[in-house]
Amino acid sequence: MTTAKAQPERPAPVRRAGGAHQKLLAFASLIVLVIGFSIASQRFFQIDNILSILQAASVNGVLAVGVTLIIITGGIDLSIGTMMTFCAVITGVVLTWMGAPLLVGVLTAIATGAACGLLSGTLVTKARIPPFIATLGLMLVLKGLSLIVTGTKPIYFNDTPGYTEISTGSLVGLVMPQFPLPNGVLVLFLVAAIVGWILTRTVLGRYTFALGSNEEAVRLSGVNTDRWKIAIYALAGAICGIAGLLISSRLNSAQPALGLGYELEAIAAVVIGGTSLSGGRGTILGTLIGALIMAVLTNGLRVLSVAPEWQTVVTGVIIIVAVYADQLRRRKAA
Amino acid sequence: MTTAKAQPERPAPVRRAGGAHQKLLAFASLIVLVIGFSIASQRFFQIDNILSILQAASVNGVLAVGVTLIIITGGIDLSIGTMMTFCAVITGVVLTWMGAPLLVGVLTAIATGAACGLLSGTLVTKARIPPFIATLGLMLVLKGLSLIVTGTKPIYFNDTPGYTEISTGSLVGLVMPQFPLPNGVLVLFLVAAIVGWILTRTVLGRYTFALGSNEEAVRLSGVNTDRWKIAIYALAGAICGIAGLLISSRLNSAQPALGLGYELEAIAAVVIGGTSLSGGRGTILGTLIGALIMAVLTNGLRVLSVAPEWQTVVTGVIIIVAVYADQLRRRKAA
Amino acid sequence: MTELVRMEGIEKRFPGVHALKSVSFDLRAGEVHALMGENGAGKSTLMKVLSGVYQPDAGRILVDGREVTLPGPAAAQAQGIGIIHQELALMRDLTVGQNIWIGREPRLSFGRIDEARLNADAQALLARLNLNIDPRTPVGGLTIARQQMVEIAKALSYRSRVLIMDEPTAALNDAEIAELFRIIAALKAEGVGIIYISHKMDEIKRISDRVTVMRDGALVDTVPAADTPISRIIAMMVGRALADEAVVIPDLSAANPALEVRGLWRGQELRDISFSLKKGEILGFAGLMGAGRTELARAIFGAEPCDKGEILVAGLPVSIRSPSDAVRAGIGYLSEDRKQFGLALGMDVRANIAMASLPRFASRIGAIDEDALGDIASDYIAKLSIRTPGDRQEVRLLSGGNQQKVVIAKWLLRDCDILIFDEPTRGIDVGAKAEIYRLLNDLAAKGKAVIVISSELPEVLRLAHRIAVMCEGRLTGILPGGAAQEQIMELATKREGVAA
Amino acid sequence: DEVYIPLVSKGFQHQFWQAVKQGADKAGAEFGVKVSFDGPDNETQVDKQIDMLSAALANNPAAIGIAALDSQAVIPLLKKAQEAGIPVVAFDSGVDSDIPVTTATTDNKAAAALAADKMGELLGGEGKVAVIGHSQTSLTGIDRRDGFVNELAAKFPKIEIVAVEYGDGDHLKSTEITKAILAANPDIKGIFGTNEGSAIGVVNGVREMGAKVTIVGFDSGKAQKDAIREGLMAGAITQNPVGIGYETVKAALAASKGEALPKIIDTGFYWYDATNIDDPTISAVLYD
Ligand SMILES: Nc1ncnc2c1ncn2[C@@H]1O[C@H](COP(=O)(O)OP(=O)(O)OP(=O)(O)O)[C@@H](O)[C@H]1O
Ligand SMILES: Nc1ncnc2c1ncn2[C@@H]1O[C@H](COP(=O)(O)OP(=O)(O)OP(=O)(O)O)[C@@H](O)[C@H]1O
Ligand SMILES: [Mg+2]
Ligand SMILES: [Mg+2]
Repeated sequence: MTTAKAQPERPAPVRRAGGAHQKLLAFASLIVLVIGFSIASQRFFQIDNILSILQAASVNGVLAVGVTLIIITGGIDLSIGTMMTFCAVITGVVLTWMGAPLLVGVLTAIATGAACGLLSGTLVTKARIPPFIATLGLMLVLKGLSLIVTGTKPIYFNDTPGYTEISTGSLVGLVMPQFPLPNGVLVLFLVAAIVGWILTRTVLGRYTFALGSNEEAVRLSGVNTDRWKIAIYALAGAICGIAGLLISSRLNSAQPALGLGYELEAIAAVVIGGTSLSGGRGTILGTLIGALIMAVLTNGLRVLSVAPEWQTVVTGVIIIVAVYADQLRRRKAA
Repeated sequence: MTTAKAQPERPAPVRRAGGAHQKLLAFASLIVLVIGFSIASQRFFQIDNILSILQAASVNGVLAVGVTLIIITGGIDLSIGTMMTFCAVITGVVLTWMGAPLLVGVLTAIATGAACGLLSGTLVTKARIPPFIATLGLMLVLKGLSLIVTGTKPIYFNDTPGYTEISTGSLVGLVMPQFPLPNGVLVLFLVAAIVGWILTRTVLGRYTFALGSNEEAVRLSGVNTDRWKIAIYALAGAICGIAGLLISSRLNSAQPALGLGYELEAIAAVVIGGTSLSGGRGTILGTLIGALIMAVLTNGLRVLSVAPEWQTVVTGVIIIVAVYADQLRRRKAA
Repeated sequence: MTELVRMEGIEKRFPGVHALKSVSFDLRAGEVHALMGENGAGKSTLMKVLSGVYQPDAGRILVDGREVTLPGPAAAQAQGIGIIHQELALMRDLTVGQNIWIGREPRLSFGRIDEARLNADAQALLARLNLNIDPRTPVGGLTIARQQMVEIAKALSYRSRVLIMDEPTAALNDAEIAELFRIIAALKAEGVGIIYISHKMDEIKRISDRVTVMRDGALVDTVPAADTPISRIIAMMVGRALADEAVVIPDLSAANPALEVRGLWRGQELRDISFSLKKGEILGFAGLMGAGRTELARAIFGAEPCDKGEILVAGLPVSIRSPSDAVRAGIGYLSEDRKQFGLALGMDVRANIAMASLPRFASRIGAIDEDALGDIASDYIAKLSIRTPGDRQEVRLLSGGNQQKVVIAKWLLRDCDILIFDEPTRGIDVGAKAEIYRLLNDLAAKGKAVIVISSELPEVLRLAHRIAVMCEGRLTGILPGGAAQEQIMELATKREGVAA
Repeated sequence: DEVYIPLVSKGFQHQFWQAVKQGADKAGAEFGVKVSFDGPDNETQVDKQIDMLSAALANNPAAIGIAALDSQAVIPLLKKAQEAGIPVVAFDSGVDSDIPVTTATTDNKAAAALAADKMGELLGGEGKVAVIGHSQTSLTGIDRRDGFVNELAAKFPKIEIVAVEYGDGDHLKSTEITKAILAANPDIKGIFGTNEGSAIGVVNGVREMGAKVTIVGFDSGKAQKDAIREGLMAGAITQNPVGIGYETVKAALAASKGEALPKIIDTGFYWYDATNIDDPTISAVLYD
């Protein structure tokens, strides 16, 4: 806060948004990591490798953006990983088994995710099941259903021309051949931009923060909290559907066993990005940075050919250090 | 609860502790499950199988009891699974590689866990890293270290006679040969009883709840909240050490690659048992019931030879339904 | 005057508590109807029924003569009923403007919020209350008084025909109360009916037209305010008359100093504060909102760091870097914000009373002597007449005033040599207030040193042996007890660089 | 500059993959090339493996070894490698493409069929049998399950498969599964565990239940070897993981020099039991 003398007319710089240099500082850990790896290996900072990193961040990034919404409401979603897979599987059924056109497949993925989100949102609000349990249950159900639907075998998209382009093609590359940014990364940035816009500019976004801040107060203000919460879960589910498209397009197949463990990685990206698990605060930019930090870290250690067991150790240490540094920065800023 | 006519002088029966029939009702889901499976298959309700279920609940149960403490403070511990493994590995080093006597090994396991808990507690309090990140980092670090220390090979306890007895022997069986309750289960009950006592009867326990309820209010009451919180993490770590003993004794080896995923299962048991992830409330009895529900569910579905993919689906559904039923009961009681 | 609302035979039971016993109540257009009663009498519960938060077990509610059901807050709003809750219901992570307009955001296309209009509208509302708060400030950073003002602004924004104010002034000082009353007068003129709950007796006389008194969940009577003396209302509330005592200033010339503060600085909030406090003395702190009294108390208590300065306890310098240091040095601090800083709401009365003194009830291995604890808790429940079904009731289920008593009990039990009480009687009824004043005097008589920070000048005048006055982070003067109000106000507004 | 050959495997924590790594390291030391070995945590993480592959390619290696988790998903990256002139050697299981210059593998189906033959003989051609798989979806998991089940069905019609469960190769989980199966089918005669963790789980479960069951395992490791010596386990199939690792690096090096290679390098599999466990040929392909 400012001093008591502060004139009321000019607001104190709002804490949440932060100034431009504040925003830059949020990137500090990421930048330090990139510079560090670039010094350690000339192979690291090559266009190709940077594109791989972005590509690697895309699926986790999209999942993390979706779950950011839920975490800001003070909830948690453990089902996002298997939900992503389930959406991919249903898309595979529609495209490969039923031979529907590409666009229908894309819409199916998103609709499937939204429907799953609707379900978990309803369980959380109407049946008052804690989000952890509701989404844990859904995680298991969707995991099983994916295996059942596919008969435990991957569904390949070989008969849908252009399917792999969703993730691995490059619209940017058509314009700038020297920088063939994969479409998957484009999708990530697009999803992040839209969700960021929703969060900061729309009523839905406002209620997302409000619910996480004090749900009872929102309810007492006459807002139909259940309906909005369900909407948020459904939106997050739709985003999982997009992640399902990305991963299956990248693998040119819906892998039914995939997905478990992805929720933890996505939640980690969100929390590394500064969003609080107790709800009420968080930014999409932070989540993006969190996802990028994780992708840079994994890729960088691999490019350095660090032994896998040491990769794990170093990743753990760096995650802690990065968040600690960020913590210090925030404390200083406050 | 009683009727509203109760005179203010004599307090209404306290809700937290609950009457005897309240406590019984907490078992309702578990009992329904057991009865259901017993009807579905005569193989289910056999002494041998019941003992298997209890045995299967023991490692997860001990972990869950430990993490209950942390969850009540409003924290979370993702490192418990790999911490358990790490403790087992260090015990293996001390017993098998260094040839120490059994008791030293037992103490080593507990001390290693306590030290790890001390570390994560310090990160959470002194460095103010959110518990999710601090323990995620520790999870990765310990996972890597276990592989590094062992050279990714299991350490066997063949040279420590009696090591497998810790978990699979039966002291009860010596007295009651027809009911050879494995020691591992005994350890679970013992740990649960002690931690339950600590939670409800001691200063540490009272502060555990208070920290989860309103940490700032506790701090402003002149309590050294950091110190108590570190103590709680250390205690939870020590309990992980006991879980490490149980699992390695059962497998007669410290398996360095094991452990990931056990944290989720333990946390699930805690939440199924009615402990709130936002802290401030929870019971060890609930956690025990949660762990048993999970063990009964997995065993029962297997005994019924349900196809594995359907097992997952049914487990998910039943977890949701069980918690929903419990929710209804509580709402009615309130 | 036309009748806006009528409640008939309202019943409400909670586990262990019969909160409302066939209560009837009515409100007319353009009147201020005061609702009075001891802590836990059922005032807030009745109003929660009227605002759709609670469903009555029996009884009818009529709005404009038509029977209505109010299944939720939205339904009550639709009937034109607005409420300022006693327990603030704000979203700490949202800004002031966002809080005010929650649920009614001005929208643009695509569900976008017109943030500029939202802030402008909020600014206008705040200006109406003469309040200098930027609508873009996050609410979590505001003092409790300012949060209360935001809550009032929010309630006004609904333009309700029926406005319920549940202890709106508990956290406010005179200047802000004056602003509120100005608004109330304007609303009255517009024909709005206002239900007003307060424990500040003087306010009742100032603004209300009728007074309804409740006791133990039942209606006592509804009387016109103009021709009912305060003493009669108090008698209706507590069932007996209360004597009005004046401060007695003891001779402390021989007493040893208990606490000395020398040259305390913290940014712009605390500037060069020095004072001393003797054993057996009650030092009152007066000042306008934001004068820095709370800041000073928190700094002394180690809840917040200070830049420089020295603190001496019983003549010896002490280093206080955290509240636990302070408590060890014998300093206790009762915060002005019980919900955020004072109570573990989800825990029972017993645990909260014991929160600062637990080790005293523990064996060497840390086992708590529950019997001893229960006895002590019951003692305090009786001594402070805390209305609760027992010491095992969760504190969040108590009425606001009774919650405050629990915090007081916590510090009384801790038995510190130096006690800093920040707004100790917030939300406490007249009877209990007198009881607490007596307790504070007893403490002082036993040689404890007490600081009382209060925004209620009469309270400071009634209690303090000396009165310290702050303005904008500076200590502008220390007056003898019983000083004239004008003198205090002069020091409280003595800005730096402005000749007094 | 040192010749660099990265191997992207299906895992690295399990004994099997450690043995492959051991062989690769041995070849690396022998031929003086730098070898790295990486793999995801479990065999479902197809996309993680692709990220690993692209990190490996970023280092511009002389050649690359890949044990693909999905036979198609890696193809785009392998094409990229081909364009960059980096030869690819597949190991453990093949890829649906002719890009790999060779594949160093064993036939998991045939190996599991041999386990079935042994099980059938040991049971005298009749009785109830269960399978504890290590994965319902990975190629090795499917091949070993199907190889075993199909062979039993074809050769021993009187043997009934009563349960097929999956323990993710987790020792403890496999133990619990075994116990549940034993509880449900007290008359079970034989159990097959499809990898080390599964097999050890079966041994543990049978031991804890005190049952008398013919156990056939897969892979090796100290615990399995001990169980065979003790007579708890009838025997097990072992592949030659060390050989796979060695041959992969050797072939990759040869490919980087443009030498011609056979399409398949079969490293074989063996049945071992108490009778031949100490034979030099067998003990050479076993690991602890
Ligand atoms: N949700 C609840 N559960 C149980 N008891 C409750 C609940 N809400 C209120 N009570 C009890 O009902 C009684 C009336 O409470 P209420 O809040 O209406 O009092 P009040 O008159 O507003 O008191 P105060 O002046 O302290 O605000 C109190 O004894 C309180 O403890
Ligand atoms: N105009 C203002 N805008 C925002 N914050 C303010 C303003 N004026 C004062 N404050 C804040 O109020 C705090 C000082 O108020 P403090 O609570 O210590 O005063 P007080 O004398 O106890 O008054 P109160 O009656 O509000 O409790 C400081 O944190 C200061 O930053
Ligand atoms: Mg009230
Ligand atoms: Mg104050």
